[in-house]
Amino acid sequence: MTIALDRPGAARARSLRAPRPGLAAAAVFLVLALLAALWPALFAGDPLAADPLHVLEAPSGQHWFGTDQLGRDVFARVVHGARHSLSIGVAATLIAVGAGILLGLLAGLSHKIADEALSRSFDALSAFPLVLLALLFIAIAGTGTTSLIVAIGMALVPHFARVVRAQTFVVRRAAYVTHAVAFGAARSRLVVRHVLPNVLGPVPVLAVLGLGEAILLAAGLSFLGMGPQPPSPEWGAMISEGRGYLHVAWWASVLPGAVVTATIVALTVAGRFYQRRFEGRELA
Amino acid sequence: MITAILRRAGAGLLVLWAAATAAYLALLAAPGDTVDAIVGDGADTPGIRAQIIQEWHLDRSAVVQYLDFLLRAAHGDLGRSYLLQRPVSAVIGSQLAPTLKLAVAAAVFGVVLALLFAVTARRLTSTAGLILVSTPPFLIGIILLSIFSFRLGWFPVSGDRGFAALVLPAITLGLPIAGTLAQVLRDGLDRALDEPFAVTARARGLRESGVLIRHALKHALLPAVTMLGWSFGVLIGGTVIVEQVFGRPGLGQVTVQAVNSSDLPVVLAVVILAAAVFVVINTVTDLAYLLIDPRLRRS
Amino acid sequence: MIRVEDLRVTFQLPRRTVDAVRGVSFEIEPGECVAIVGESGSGKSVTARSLVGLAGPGARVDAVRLEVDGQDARRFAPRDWRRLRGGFAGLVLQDALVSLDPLRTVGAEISEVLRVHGERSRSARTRQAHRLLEEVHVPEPQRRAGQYPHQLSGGLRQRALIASALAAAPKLLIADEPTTALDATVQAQILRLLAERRAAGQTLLLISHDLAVVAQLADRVLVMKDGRIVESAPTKALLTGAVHTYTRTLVEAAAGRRRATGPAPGPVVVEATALRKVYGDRAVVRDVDVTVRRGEIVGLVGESGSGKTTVAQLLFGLAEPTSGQVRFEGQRFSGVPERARRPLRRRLQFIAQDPLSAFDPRWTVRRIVAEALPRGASPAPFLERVGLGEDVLDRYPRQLSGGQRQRVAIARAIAPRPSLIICDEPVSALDVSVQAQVLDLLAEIREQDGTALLFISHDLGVVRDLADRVLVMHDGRVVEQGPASAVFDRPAHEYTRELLAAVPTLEVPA
Amino acid sequence: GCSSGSPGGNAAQAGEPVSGGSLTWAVETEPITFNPHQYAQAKTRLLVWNTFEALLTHDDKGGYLPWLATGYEVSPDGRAYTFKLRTDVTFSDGTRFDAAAVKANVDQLLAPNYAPAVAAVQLKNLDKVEVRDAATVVFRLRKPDVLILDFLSSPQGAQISPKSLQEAENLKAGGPQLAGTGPFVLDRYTPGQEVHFTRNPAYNWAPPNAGHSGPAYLDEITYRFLKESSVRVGALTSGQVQLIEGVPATDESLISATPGLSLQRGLNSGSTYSYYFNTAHAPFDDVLVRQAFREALDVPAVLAGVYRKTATRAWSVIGPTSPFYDKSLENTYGANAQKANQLLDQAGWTARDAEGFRTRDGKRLTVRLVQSAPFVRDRRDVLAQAVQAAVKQSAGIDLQVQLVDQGTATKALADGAYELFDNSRADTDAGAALNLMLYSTGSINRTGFKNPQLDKLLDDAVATTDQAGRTELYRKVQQLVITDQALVLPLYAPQDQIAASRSVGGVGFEPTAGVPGSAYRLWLGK
Ligand SMILES: Nc1ncnc2c1ncn2[C@@H]1O[C@H](COP(=O)(O)OP(=O)(O)OP(=O)(O)O)[C@@H](O)[C@H]1O
Ligand SMILES: Nc1ncnc2c1ncn2[C@@H]1O[C@H](COP(=O)(O)OP(=O)(O)OP(=O)(O)O)[C@@H](O)[C@H]1O
Ligand SMILES: [Mg+2]
Ligand SMILES: [Mg+2]
Repeated sequence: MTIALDRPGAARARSLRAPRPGLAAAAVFLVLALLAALWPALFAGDPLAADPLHVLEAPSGQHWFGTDQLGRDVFARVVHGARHSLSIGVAATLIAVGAGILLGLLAGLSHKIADEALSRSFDALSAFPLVLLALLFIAIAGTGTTSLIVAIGMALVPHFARVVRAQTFVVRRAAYVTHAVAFGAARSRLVVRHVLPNVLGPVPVLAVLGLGEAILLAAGLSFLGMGPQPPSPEWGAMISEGRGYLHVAWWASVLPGAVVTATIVALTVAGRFYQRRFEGRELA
Repeated sequence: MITAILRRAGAGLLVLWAAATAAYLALLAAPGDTVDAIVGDGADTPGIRAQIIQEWHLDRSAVVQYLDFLLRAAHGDLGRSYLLQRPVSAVIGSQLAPTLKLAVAAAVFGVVLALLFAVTARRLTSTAGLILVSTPPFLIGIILLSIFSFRLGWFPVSGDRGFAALVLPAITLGLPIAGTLAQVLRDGLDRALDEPFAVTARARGLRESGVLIRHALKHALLPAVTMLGWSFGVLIGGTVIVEQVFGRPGLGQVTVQAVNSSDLPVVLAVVILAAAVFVVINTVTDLAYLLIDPRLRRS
Repeated sequence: MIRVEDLRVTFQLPRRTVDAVRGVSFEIEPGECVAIVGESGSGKSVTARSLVGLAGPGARVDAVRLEVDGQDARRFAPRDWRRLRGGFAGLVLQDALVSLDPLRTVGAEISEVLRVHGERSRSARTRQAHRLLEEVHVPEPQRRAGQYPHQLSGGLRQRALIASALAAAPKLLIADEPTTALDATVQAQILRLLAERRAAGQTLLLISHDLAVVAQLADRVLVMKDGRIVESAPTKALLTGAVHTYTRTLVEAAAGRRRATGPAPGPVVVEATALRKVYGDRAVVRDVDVTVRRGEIVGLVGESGSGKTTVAQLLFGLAEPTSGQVRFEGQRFSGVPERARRPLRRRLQFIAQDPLSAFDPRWTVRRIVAEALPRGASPAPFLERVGLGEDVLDRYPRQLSGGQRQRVAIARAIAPRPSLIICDEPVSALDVSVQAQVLDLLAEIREQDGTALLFISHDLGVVRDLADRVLVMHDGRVVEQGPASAVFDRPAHEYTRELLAAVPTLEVPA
Repeated sequence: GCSSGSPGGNAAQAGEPVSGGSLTWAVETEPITFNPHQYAQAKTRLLVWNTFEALLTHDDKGGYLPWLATGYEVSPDGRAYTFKLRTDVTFSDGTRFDAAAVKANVDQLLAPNYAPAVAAVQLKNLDKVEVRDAATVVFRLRKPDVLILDFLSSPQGAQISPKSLQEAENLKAGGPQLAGTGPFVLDRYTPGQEVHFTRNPAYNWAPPNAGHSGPAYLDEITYRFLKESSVRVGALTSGQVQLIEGVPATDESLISATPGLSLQRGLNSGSTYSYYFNTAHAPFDDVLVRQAFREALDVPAVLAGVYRKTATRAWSVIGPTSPFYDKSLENTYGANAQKANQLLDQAGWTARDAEGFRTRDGKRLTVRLVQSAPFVRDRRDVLAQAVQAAVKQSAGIDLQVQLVDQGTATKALADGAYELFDNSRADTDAGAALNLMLYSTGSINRTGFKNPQLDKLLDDAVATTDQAGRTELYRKVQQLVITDQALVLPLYAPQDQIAASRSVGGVGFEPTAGVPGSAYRLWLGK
């Protein structure tokens, strides 16, 4: 017979297995989103085609997500918006990752005082409200897509820089780096062959998680009217535009919002899965 | 002890100065000059421009203006709003209370909900938390507003009158915090419950709830405290959006308006204020660590 | 008191199941001291923990009979288990240093047991906690009770933990590896403490991977391997007439044996004079002279924190001495830029305690060993020398067992044909049986290549087995040195004598 | 139900006027200042007249009625305006209203760093103000300027107590410290939230068209600032406020469908909401392209899409309610895609690129409309998108809408980095608007169009005191800019909407201005 055992195990074991169906759903969703971003025409028609005779119509077989205030098909806009929102997110994340790696390595490899100064400013910046940072940047550079991307990218830099610095710190002191010294490896060689690859290991996963954050932030800023120009079907802007019609057409804002949520959930689920895999590989 | 406090204060001042200077320099680089910002969409003739330059002393060199700004800021004078024609301290001062009220209410709501979730419904936490964290807060706000205020009329649509007006915004702002915090707490609890000391506690005959509350919770709080700074960012960033959605007065509104109309003195003041709060939060975090974790206390 | 028949424990993991215990039967009578020994992962801890219903998360426990304190534990509800825990059986967990809640005082931990087992008065609990601490020989119990675990040394922590396990006066005390992770001298104290309890009539279940540790205490020894009990006999019988081959290896390893001495020492390889290293305002190494000659194995022993690793780092050029000098093969090795050291580097190698962290986790074994070789040379022969097949070549370090990893580390170290290998605790993380193999390997390499070894360990038994010459460090100084036989058999310094006395040795009746 | 802006339109439901009660009104715009001299937001005009009053007020035919002045005389050369003032008026701080007070107000307006825009525009022809006696004041002008009357009936010309001009801590921001003569007193302002007025019990000098005399009906009124239209509508439908202004077209049906609510619309005075073409560079330096753009757009269609038939289509720069409006312009142009394409072919924009846009010499027919986000209202950004879609479809014109922050917008305008400029002005006298927008040196002339003939017409219209003469001059102006030069694409006549609970009586619009009136006429029925 089996003795019923006290807690965590069961729950823990399940929590490791549970996301499987979720993971599959996330993967399917992400593939769809990617396809939508690359070939939106596969899924939907013209996102800009206005039809003054059919404004704010409820979801139907013809307009899956209904129509908006100009009679445009919300579903088509959401699909085409994937390119805008995802590319804003990806571009911002790339900026953040690139600058984060550079600054993080710089801090992790440099001497005490420089490291202290750099990592203090990462700390300060990452505790500073993201929205405020981005707003500040927009106050300087003006609104527009480019400025939005750079603003989000910059706001996320400290996040990556901190991780990279911490990782560099660990790796730099790891015994295997010491061992490489035993073979007469020069400093530059150490950095290139040991430190860099090991530091960058967790970055892709973080980038996926960061992408979610970037998209959320972009939606927020778009909502505040600091996003791409109309009629670009960016998701945040759609939610924001649709909000004015909430009484008569909830779908114009809620459905694009649901897509944003689904995207970020999917990214997070996928990112966490790989994170766990990655950590598991490190430990096992 | 005294030197430690002085060091802290000094570091705090340094952060303030750095934030103010960075923001000042950055704003200096903004397109369109100050006069443009003050003119706004009003009438614009050379005569009007000349008057503006004279009134705001914009003919002085950038260095002099910066030093003047620092000097006055050190005396607590943050200048006058270009747009609102009032002292910045008055503009911000009048909006501080509603924002603080909102932030505190949201924080309390978020923490309580997170604790409830993490301790009682651990299974549910990860999914619910994930969805909450992944939903744009303004969407949550919009939905809450249209259901509970427009349809059901339970809560006022907006403003800052009484407790009822605080409920929906605080929930909107608190939910993402609760989502993240609950996940962190849950993770921490799970981790702590697997630690040898927790097994030892069980081996003493302690019931599971006892292990949870007497041992694991404190450990789970440590990573949660680390998130204090982060939550502050989310709270302040969130107020910007939540105030917009609910038409609440507050610093968020002021900030967006100031950014939109390049009202630099106000933007600067907001940055300095945020930096000041950051310094305070940081100190509080450190103290909280000391309180919870004896290993950090120096004898 | 305990009756177990065909106990099986399996762990349901996400992707596989682990059969940790596969049919174990034994009994423990009141007043008896039973020991379980066996290699790492053989199921000792899980068996012991199953006795109090704490086999572990995700465990499935089956047994034909599981009788605890005369009751059938197979039908226990959680609250029945709780009643037993602490009251009937006190458990001292394997991970002694982290088994006390770091956020609560030692006193609070002990009173907790008392509270759970019905002591209502707070002051009574406090008083009793003090008494318990005193009983396990914690000096100044009042003060210690108010302290946090991190403020206590390892030995004190282990005592406090034992005190908390004893608090509710359990009939059975289960001590899982009570002395690992502790210094030899501290180890001895804890063993003395347990012996005391035993003398006072306490029933004991003792678990260890080191036969020498438990043999002194136990009436009966159960030897586990791969989740089964392979041999069970009274201690004396086991030591003289072990039936199972595995048990014989254990007995042999615990008894220790001198390995063949090497060739006559050659020219000086490394010479350090008047080494001194100061960290902050503390001199961690003071006036240490070390000379190692070709073909020589020099042992460096001393308690934790005495400065052994620091000396190794100074010799290896990872840290610069505050004063003093290191010469390697006649050339200056300290106080010169890394560039100047680089040509000599390959002739000086290093093996650390934890080989896992010594390998880049992203590199395969092939690449790791190849790094030490000239371009294009095959790593296979070196792996063969350390007894590893080609099948490990394309594995990652984490896919190897501890013993295999240490062999790869040795292969990498011998590949550039160094004149000196510094080994810092190279076998401390290994099982006794694996330890013996690695030590044999090191001895063999010295013999064949004439490579000199500087062998650092806090385990005197190991050093005695291997070293030609021994240096004893205490508080940053070398307090005694000389040929191994001289130092071990006729220790001159007080501290050396103390160290030696603490080493548990197995007096195998000849 | 809907009714157009006749005052007192819903008196039937609210019953006879009764005194007492307090009301909450949700408004869209929070004033950046409560000092009427600094007034710059048409949307806040309804607040000004609660506390402050001017010498004259408008009737609904483009003429003036006495208010704080009992009458005025113009000298034959048009350079001296003599006002007789009421003698029974006091400011709410107890100060008497007299000629010296009027002079003090004008002096303040001319003070450096106080109201540069007023000094430079409305008062540019003012020479000096003379106090003849306590009840008589003379405005002397350097040259004839009938717009001085418009100024003296506008918020900027409102009278503030000279005492508070001296003593107010924050003069430019205004607030409770500024005393006026109006029927209400501003006593509490919570920034970002609301402003509260209480009745001025001493009030007894309402203008003749105010509908009643004596103190206001309401004891108090609170205006809450709710920027989001959906929030305003929600507040009204859930009974949290009794009145809202600014009802988006899409929500009008909701209001009409709710029993107990009523909706009214009023057309604003001033210039219509129009797109002005930048003639300084290609492509709109070519009149053909300007005409083509106008023809390419079916204005009623886009208006119907965005505003659901609630918008009034405009044909001229001047609004249809203005006495100067030239009705003959109606149906003379527009909604002719064929003609648009013909004109564009003629202008050389013959080729099309891959996306279907017209090109000339490999350059796409791209025009930029720069909108400053903080000042966009009435869904004009949405309208711009509709226009964008329409001109692309009908004529292959690439309209790029840039919704940007104020700094960027100002910079774009200064650099000429735009081809279209959108604007409407709520001046009560349309002439004032035209002077700013069309005069070659006008402060918001963004068309780059400089024409001596046009300047002369505008000058003459300002110097002519007689209404018929002015009407004729402005007819010529409209012919020139609309028909001959196609300088402007008029879109719609701005309007205000008020939705109110049927228990509120006296809801209406200000004559001429067409914006929601002050709270003086409002009462709360049962
Ligand atoms: N909670 C658990 N989940 C999964 N597997 C476990 C768990 N606990 C133990 N095991 C596995 O059960 C087996 C026996 O473990 P156990 O801890 O009893 O070994 P041990 O003999 O005590 O070894 P050591 O000397 O290293 O302490 C091992 O293979 C181990 O990996
Ligand atoms: N980088 C350092 N900075 C400051 N103190 C150090 C440093 N490295 C070592 N120490 C201190 O020097 C002393 C000697 O340390 P060392 O590691 O040499 O001891 P050890 O004999 O190797 O001990 P163990 O047996 O525990 O490995 C210790 O007290 C340690 O805390
Ligand atoms: Mg074990
Ligand atoms: Mg060491």
